[in-house]
Amino acid sequence: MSEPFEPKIIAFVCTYCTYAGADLAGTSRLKYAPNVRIIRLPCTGRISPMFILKALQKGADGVLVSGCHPGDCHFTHGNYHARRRWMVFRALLDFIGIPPERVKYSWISAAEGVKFAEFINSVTEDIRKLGPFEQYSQLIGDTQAPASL
Amino acid sequence: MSIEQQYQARAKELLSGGAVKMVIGYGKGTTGNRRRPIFISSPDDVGRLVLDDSCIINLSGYLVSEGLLSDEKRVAVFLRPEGIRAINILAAESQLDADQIVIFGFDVNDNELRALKGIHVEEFADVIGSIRENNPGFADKELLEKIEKMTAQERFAFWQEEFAKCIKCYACRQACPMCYCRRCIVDSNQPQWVNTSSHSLGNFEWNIVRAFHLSGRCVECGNCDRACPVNIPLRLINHKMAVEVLGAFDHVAGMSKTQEPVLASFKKDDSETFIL
Amino acid sequence: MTKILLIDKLDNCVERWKAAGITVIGPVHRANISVYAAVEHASEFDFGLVLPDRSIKELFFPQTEPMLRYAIKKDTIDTIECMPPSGPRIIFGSRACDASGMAIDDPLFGWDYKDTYWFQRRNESVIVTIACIKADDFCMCTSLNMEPDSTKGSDVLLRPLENGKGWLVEELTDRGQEAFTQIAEFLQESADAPAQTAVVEKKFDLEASVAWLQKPENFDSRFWKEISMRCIGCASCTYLCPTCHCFDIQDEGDTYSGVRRKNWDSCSFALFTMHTSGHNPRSTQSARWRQRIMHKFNYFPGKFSVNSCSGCGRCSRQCPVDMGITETLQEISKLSL
Amino acid sequence: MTENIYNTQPNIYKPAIMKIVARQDEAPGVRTMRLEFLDPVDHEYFKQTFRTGMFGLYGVYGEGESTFCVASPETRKEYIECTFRQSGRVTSALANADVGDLITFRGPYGNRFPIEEFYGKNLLFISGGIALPPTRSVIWSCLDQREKFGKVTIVYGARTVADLVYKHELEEWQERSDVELVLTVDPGGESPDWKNRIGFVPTVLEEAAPSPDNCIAVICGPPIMIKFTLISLKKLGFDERNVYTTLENRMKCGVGKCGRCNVGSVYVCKEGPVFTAAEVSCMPQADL
Repeated sequence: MSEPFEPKIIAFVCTYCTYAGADLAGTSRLKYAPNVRIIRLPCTGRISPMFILKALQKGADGVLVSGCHPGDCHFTHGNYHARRRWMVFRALLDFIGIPPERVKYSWISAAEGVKFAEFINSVTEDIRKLGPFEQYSQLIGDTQAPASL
Repeated sequence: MSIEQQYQARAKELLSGGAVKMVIGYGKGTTGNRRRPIFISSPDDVGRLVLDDSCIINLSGYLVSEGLLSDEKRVAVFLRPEGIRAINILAAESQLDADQIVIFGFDVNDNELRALKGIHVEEFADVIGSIRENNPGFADKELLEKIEKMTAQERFAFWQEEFAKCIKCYACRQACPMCYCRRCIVDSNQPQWVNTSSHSLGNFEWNIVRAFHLSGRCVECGNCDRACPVNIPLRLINHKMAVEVLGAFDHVAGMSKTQEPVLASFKKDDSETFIL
Repeated sequence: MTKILLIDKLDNCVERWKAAGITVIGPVHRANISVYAAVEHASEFDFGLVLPDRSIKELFFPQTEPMLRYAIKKDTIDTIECMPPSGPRIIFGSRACDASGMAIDDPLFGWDYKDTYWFQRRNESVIVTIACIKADDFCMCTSLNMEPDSTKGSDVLLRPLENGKGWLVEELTDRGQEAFTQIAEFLQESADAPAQTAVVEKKFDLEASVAWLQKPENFDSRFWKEISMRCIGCASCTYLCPTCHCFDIQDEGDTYSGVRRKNWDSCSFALFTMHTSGHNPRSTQSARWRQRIMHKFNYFPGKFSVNSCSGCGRCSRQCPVDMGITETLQEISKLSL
Repeated sequence: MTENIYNTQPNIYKPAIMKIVARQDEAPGVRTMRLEFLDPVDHEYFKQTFRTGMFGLYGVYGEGESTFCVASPETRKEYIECTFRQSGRVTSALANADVGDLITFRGPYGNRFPIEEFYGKNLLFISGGIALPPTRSVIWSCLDQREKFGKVTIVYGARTVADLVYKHELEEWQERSDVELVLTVDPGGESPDWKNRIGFVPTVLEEAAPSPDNCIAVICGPPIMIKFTLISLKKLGFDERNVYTTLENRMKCGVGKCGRCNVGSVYVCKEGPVFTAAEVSCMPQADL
């Protein structure tokens, strides 16, 4: 019998808002899906699209990226820069054939513990429905495969 | 006098007067319709310059060769409108001083060669502006539409087949005037962001990274497309990204030498419909 | 009377070889380029190509291949060799330049230490070359003292018939003979004349060029800078070259398991020779182009008595800025007058 | 199909596994590790083939391989010692490895110092900074059979006192009556209690003025030091053919295939790393 599919999800979050929001969710004893591994960064401005690619390269089924609401950035405008980058990167992934549902973006503040828990739960459910990211797993599998000719 | 002769004469004048130290132009190639980049430093050699509708390569990338402009002397270069836009971007990204560049502008419309008037990049604002108006006529609209109609899965399969051909020769990168980094991200190994191997994952990642780094910067000169020895439709991805950037940020790359790079600037009211 | 193979019978041959467990490979079109690849039917072949875009090299030395797999355990490390898929192969419809390229690289891969990956594939392959009846502006085998019907590196040479209906068969080696014995019933005796082989114009004076390259003072000649000024430093010439053999070794994986791979690498990249300290013995593009030419026509023949160039002309044909070995040696020929 | 016309050999890219049995910090960022073979077959091969001057490819799976010399002498083959500076991806991984950890080793590769030809001669070792390890292999190979050689002089310099490697061995050599050790640091690199010389290696060498008669010189160091030391040796009257040095280039395969280490027609991995100054002077200097 095969085990039920549990998606592996990587979250890149900024330390000032979303990570604090996650903290709040924790201290408020909110339950949320355990499928997400959080990676904390100083600011969404630091979340390079390379990180998202790296997460996929290492076998993530979904990636989520989250930071301070516009106007709330600790560094005043890191999240505005990030927003533009995501906009473009998202379009690129879509054109290349990586379903946009696999990479999600959100603003979650330090006060939004509930939103954090709900966001994690809904993303996990969405990815679970999508199933394993088989196409990418195929690419990863190719790196292990013996030469074909 | 043909445009070729006019430009030869102008090159001779600039070189003999010392106004420029070098003219980067086109010379005869191996076969009848091939043109190769040539570098003229002596007024006696201007006869080697060729200008016709086979002059396609965007020569602007040579301007950022290590040390070329560091003596603050001027360099002249043959450029099509895309090449002129490339100068704007290079100047906007502080890679060169646009005042050092003397432009021999030309364009080909309906197989007819015409000279573009002007010397420095800002004098070509009209020509470049018109590109913005009649969004560059991209050859393979058909293929683009076909891809856009595909499902995500089909698109993934389409690009995987194309990228599978990639041999990681980096001709696309080396031919691109916008890829001027002294050390490309794929050449960094601590950490190793992208697999250097040219297996399907490594190729896929490399092509995503390349396209992303050119988003909002590509002038669609087609150097990458022509350089690719395995015929991956690279320009198509760049074009698609240009369309996206135009739609999202009303930005066309290379409009002026003071234009802010699209991904190094922002507006507070940028669209964010996709953010939850 | 000699043996001929008719094109009509080729599909029978492919069937027969495949039935015998042999992988049949040849020039085909794949996603907008031409390559040597495995086929199911003879109809997939395109023998009309001057030569495929990509060389035969990748059948013996692929752009990336796993060499070792590792597994790190508590008290030991397991290293598992990943050998190429084993099994006989027939490369049908190679060109003389491609086939000789493989023979040129044999001594390098066997230089004291034998490269098992290369030799396993070499040992299991039969190369059936078709003599060229057409050439393009970039072909230059004759400049390297070879011909469109040279036999070096080939196991069988096929000469196209004048009537275009098939090929005259010349078995050159035991392996070639063995492969063709299996399809003997599809061969026939005929007196048909072979077509004229392609006329490839001699483009440079090899002997004079080599003599120039061998003079130590020419290493520092201004020529190198001038000829390579437009080189953009990509690797398309080296990667498409049938004889360029340089590679990189890269690990992919994590602390516990992964793969060590052998990847193509190129002398045109600055990183190729860069020391960790930042010192780079070949720090300029002209030094790197000089290395490529010197290596092919001076250093390599010095070690293995053969030029590391088989005259396919892919370097010039594919160069984004119209450079290549032909032009460089033409210019050197002029210098050495 | 037909019989194998190519000999098959063991896979040349498959490394031996070695265990780190000791490690020692030598200078900031510089570390020495002592390694032992896990597999006796690999050890036996090493014992049979290793001669002083040869190098190896030390690796950590997942990171890659890095080339440096075997710093231990050919007279002590129970283990391998290597000394490296942490500077890139592989050396960082090696530096992170602890005693008891396993690493990979390929080799020994390359040529060697022909020390039989040095019998009965005076020896002059000149070395700078992190380049003492290759010299040290020769030094101990000779000191372990001290009676076969004449006078032994070692000139070693580093940028600062802290940068001197093998400090404990330097003390040992200093105390030996059959070795003359000349230690120096670059001007400004001395510590308050530094009692040895201050100055660049070539200058110090000229001051020490060893006699070129019946003498073999072995020099290892950064390219700039080698360049000026060769000039000094010439001034002192040394014949280029009696001066040995090692070249180091980036390598991947170590066995003459991957194509990056050559200087002119010379493959450093196969025909080097040991060359006489006369041989080096025939190479294209721009490619060094």
